[in-house]
Amino acid sequence: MNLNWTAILPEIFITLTALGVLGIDLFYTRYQKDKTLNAIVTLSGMGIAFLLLPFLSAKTQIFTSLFVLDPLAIFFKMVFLISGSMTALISINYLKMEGFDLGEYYGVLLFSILGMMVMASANDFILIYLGLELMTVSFYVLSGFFKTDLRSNEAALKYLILGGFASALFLYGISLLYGVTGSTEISYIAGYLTEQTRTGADSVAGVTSAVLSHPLLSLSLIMLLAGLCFKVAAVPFHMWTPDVYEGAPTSVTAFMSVGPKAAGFVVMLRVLLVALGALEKQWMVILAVISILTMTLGNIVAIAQQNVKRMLAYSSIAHAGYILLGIVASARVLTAGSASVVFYILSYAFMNLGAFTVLLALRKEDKQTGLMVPAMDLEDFSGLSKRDPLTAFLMLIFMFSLTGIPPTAGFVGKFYLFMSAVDANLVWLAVIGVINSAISAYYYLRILVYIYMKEPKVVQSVDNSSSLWVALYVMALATLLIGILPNLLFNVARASVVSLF
Amino acid sequence: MPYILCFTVNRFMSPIPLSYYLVVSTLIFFIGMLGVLTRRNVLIILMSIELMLNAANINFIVFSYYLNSLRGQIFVFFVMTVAAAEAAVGLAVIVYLFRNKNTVNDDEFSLMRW
Amino acid sequence: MSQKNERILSYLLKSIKYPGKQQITSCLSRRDTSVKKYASFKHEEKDLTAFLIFSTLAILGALLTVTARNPIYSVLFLAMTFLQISGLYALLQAEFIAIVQIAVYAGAIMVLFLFVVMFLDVKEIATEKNFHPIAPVCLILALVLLGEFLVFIFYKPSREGGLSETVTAVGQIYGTAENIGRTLFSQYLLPFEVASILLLMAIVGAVVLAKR
Amino acid sequence: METMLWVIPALPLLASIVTILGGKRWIREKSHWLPCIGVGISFLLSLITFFQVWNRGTLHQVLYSWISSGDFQVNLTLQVDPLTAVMVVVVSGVSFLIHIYSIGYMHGDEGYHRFFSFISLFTFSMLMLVLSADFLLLYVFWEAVGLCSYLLIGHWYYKKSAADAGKKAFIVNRVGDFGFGLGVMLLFTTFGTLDYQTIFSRSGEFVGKTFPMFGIEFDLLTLTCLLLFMGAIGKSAQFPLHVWLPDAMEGPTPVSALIHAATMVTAGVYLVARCYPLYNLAPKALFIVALIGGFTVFFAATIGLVQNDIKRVLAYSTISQLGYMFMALGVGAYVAAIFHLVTHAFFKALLFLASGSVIHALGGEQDMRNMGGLKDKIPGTYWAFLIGALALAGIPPLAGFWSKDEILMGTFKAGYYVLWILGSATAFMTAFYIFRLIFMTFFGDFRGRHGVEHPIHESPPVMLYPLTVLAILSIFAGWMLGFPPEHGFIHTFLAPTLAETQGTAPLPETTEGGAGLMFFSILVAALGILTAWMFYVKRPEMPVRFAETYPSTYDWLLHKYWFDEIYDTLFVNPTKQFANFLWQGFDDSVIDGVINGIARGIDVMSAKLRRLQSGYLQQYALSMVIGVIVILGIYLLIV
Repeated sequence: MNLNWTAILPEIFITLTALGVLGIDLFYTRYQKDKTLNAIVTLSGMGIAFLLLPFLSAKTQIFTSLFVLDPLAIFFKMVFLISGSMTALISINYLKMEGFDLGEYYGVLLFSILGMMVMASANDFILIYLGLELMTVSFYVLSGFFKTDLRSNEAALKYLILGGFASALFLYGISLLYGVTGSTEISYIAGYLTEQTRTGADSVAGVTSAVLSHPLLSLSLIMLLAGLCFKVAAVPFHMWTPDVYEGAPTSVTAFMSVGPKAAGFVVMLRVLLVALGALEKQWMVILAVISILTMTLGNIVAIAQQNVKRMLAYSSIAHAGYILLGIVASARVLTAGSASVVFYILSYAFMNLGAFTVLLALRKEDKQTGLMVPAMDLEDFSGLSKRDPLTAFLMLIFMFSLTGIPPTAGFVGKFYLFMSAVDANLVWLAVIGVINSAISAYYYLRILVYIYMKEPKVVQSVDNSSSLWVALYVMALATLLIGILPNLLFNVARASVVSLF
Repeated sequence: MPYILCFTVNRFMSPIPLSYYLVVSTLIFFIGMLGVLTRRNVLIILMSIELMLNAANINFIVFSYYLNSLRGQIFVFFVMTVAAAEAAVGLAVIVYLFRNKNTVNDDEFSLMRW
Repeated sequence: MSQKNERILSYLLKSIKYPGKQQITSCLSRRDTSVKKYASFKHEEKDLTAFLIFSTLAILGALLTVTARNPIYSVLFLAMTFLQISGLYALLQAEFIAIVQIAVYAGAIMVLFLFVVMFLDVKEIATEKNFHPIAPVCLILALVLLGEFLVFIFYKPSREGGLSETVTAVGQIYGTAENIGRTLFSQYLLPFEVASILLLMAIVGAVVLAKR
Repeated sequence: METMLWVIPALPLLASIVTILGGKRWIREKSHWLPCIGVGISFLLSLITFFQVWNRGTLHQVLYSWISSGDFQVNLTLQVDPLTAVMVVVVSGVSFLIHIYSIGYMHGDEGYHRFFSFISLFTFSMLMLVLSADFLLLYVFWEAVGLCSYLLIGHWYYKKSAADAGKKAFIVNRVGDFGFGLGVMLLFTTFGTLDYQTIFSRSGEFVGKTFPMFGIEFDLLTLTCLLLFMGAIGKSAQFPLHVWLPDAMEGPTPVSALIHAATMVTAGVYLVARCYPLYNLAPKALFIVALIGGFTVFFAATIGLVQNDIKRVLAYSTISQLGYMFMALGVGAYVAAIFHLVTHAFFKALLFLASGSVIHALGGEQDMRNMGGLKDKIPGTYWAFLIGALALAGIPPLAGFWSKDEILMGTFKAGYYVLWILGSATAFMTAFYIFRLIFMTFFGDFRGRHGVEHPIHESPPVMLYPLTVLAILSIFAGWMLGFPPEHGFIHTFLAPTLAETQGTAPLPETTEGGAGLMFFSILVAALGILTAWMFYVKRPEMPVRFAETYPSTYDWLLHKYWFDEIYDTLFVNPTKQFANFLWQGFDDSVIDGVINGIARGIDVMSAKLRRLQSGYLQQYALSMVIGVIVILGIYLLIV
């Protein structure tokens, strides 16, 4: 068997780094006061993996085509590594402040990134499932990382049970798909189904062949959709999201709202557009309805939230709805649609991580104990512009971007998404999307109203650790740069999806 | 060579139609789902999830048999690994939940809502 | 293929009076695993009986698992279910998986569950209300979904006629340890490594969470 | 050079960014260097561009495409046609001079770096505004110059009046920009693009098309033009949105000179001139432009007659002069409008800078009643001021005469006799108020407090050089550009831009009566100066007597036609009262239904929907199951 090992070099590096981080904890514990060393090793490992990625030859398949390294995979791995390293940066001081400065955090974080990277490259449902579980199980651990915090406990429990439930549904779908098509390999399934379409069309003009209209295939499609929709938090499989996001440590929430979601979408792209591309008529309608429900419910319920973390959780549900809209559009306009999806995911990664980081950095004085505790409520943001204009301004950038106000990444991303919907003759869908972003302005800008127009209600302080601020600057800069120079990146996104089809 | 799913298998090949197996797996899947939906005890919910995974496993093995491919069996092997991992982490979560709250009933964990 | 596994399987098959055991054990005893040798293998009518026994017990066990008041009983019923499912695997010529099912599921995982059940205060748990107040609604909804599933499974597409003719011969590949092992360590090496990392991660995670 | 167009705005931007980032900590009192050098180089490049346009015609440069999705593209395109070339040279030139002037004027200010950074940023925005090749970019930088103006008016933000003035400018401009934004949207829905060339070349197709709004069919082009003109009214401080400009004088004087006299306020004129192809097809809109311009000319000048704050007189003068430009555009004297824009930029900047020099000399004193007799104390400033005043008054051969006279001539020839009378009367008043200013400031005895008199000193050379350059320009620019009338350099230069417009009705090519009109306006101007001399030098008690004889008129003018009060009573107070009325008089449900209905509806829905999130894990699983059930059920029913 001819193995091209270089293609999985980044994954190997991440694994070795994870083992190294765990090793440091084992053998080096007594010499170190805090876990900064672990963080540094983590960051450098991710950095090396990131730098390796562009040098790998794209479009290689190894392990008898289980694993592909196409531009799409490279693009998404970069997204994972960037958001992962940002998460590591913002975690350093946060974990110390919360009193859970454990080295295993970074190890588990790396394992979850490894899972995502495997998902991005998987060309076989076996690998997709394993990557998905590696990622999910890591997040069970991460979301319950604050062991004495009851909310964190609850988040871990809810994520564990519902995640297990969803992955059982997903697995059932895979098993049926295997039964119908005889394989679990994505490119094989795609070829098989398109062949069926062709022969079916040959025999009786205009009628889909029996395999394509086979009920078990439809059933498996729905089960797969249910599992994937759970991962990307689409209605009605979204219920876990607000609770888990609220309860999990903020750094984990920040990553959870970006990494697994992006991984879910890359799998969705491969499964729906490639493997089940022949069934587009079937999934398009379902997904369109889910997309509308997702963004509408996410946006509307977000309005009622007073807890900013929970509000951002609902907002991330709404954003999943926008991205699903792009996937629906790509059923008709393949390249433009999926390119807009990929582009939006990257923009979303920066702006959402940024918003969560500001939330994480902000602390307030607890009235009873006098200790600084994480600020979560809308009220805690009031008058931030007077206390700390720079942080306030960064939050403004992120909120503008999430709302979709130019010249930020969010605007351009939404623009491409809605434009691809229009190109796909789904104007009504684009209109619903635009209405939804108008609704979303209500709660995003409300935060800014609190920040800029109210007087401070509580004593606030902002985390001043340099690692956090490096991450914050990077994200704000990226949010602005993507908004100012979107075309460069969009071409990259387009090039990355072209290889899919 | 296209693999096609069949329901009415030649009796000389196998006396047990594929659909029988599918019914069994579906029933087990649903019993597992019922467990998740109705039980309060988190431990039993975890077990129910294991049941659901096993139902999917039965499907894999059955299809593997009827399709003449080993892939399904390999998949089941990996599913077992995953189930073990999930069970380990899940039980760890349950243990520390019990330590903090002295209960393993899922409806007593509703601190976060709305 | 180790001698040990072989013995366990034959023991298992003997103990459940499997009608076709003669054939299977004879297959196992031969070292040759090439697929062609088994091509002529034929099922007997009695397979159906075994299937019915296994599946009935499995479903019953599953039902008892989710309805048992005491988690300990649940664990035991679950173990029983797993054993029956393992029997189904054996019927489908997936020997290695059948063994692993017993070793991993009925063995390791169930013991883990049992350990945790014992660790927690069993008595207190057992006396509480077992079901949610809205359980009947769940039951009805689950039955609706079950109905839908069954419709999907038994529903025949209008132009299905031509399909059954192209059915391939069934059960020609044996899931022996050797077959599985060869495939696993050649074609599926990468998933195997990922699975091992997953296990390592689970151990680390479990330790982090459960240690005081 | 064609590919280097972007350098022109980029240099001020770069200078601005570096200055704001490093100003406070590292550059400090050297903050002026980068902006001055940057703007200076851009000015040189603008000149080169100008000559290139002269030789080769319009230049284009696509910088990069911001967004492209299928057919839809938003390109960042720069374009220099003759109109833009004139604007670019004026903007960068005047801006450069004012940068230099500010070195002296702002010396020692604690916000020194901030000032230079913002004024440089303003130059960038203004250059981009005139360089842009489509309405989107125009709109973006239209807002950007507004923002810079806001920041600079509020430069001394700790002064309440300055902060209020900034706010007022911002809000009043918002009213105009609202219309402008609607206009741009209307353009986009009509043409499917915002590119100038496409819109102007295709505008002929839409003549006579209507656009339904509120159930009434509006003429499409007229509506578009009027909406765009709303933006111009706001930015160029025309009646009735002129109220912000006099208050904007709270900003530092260089800001008043650059933004509120020479460049930003002319953006409205530029806009209408730029959209002339559209206006040409909408004569009704042009008529309204002429009407508003003509009225503003007269009305602002009357207020200017009695103001006592030196900068406010100039502010009203600016409003009035901008009115001339709109009047010219409205009557079809397109070139005359741009010509006046150029000459006005020179002499009004000169006047403002000179007044700044006066204020500087008097240590911040702005009230003319406390001045007088400064002629000998600050002779340089005096001469500069005098040249500016003569140019403004329209005394040949200074700049203002040629352009203003051409406007009046154009108005007369186009048959707008009423407007011509208003314009001529204003010419008289202009001469009067500007010489009133001169006489009150530089002649007679010093009326200020004695303590102030002592440190009166001539401004440093760094402030006088720009004055000299502007004075020279005020003397020569007029006849160099505009002689002979209607066939001067500027006319031939701008001809290509005008030729692009469709269906332009050229003005009758007669100079018949031209000499007579010219003589008449010289007479009027001279009469104005003479009257001022009579009032303020010969018999200084006359104005007081005049005010006592006609107290109501005087009051009326002094209080600027009570415009601020009228707005207070008409808009601000009724809004408050109406709000009170609604609050107290109406049932909550009515308010909910009418104003907050939708928002409240969403709120209620939000509050209801969030209850779905019960917090019980098992219900979450149930929701997933229900989701699958529903999808499968729909499948069974449909497929």
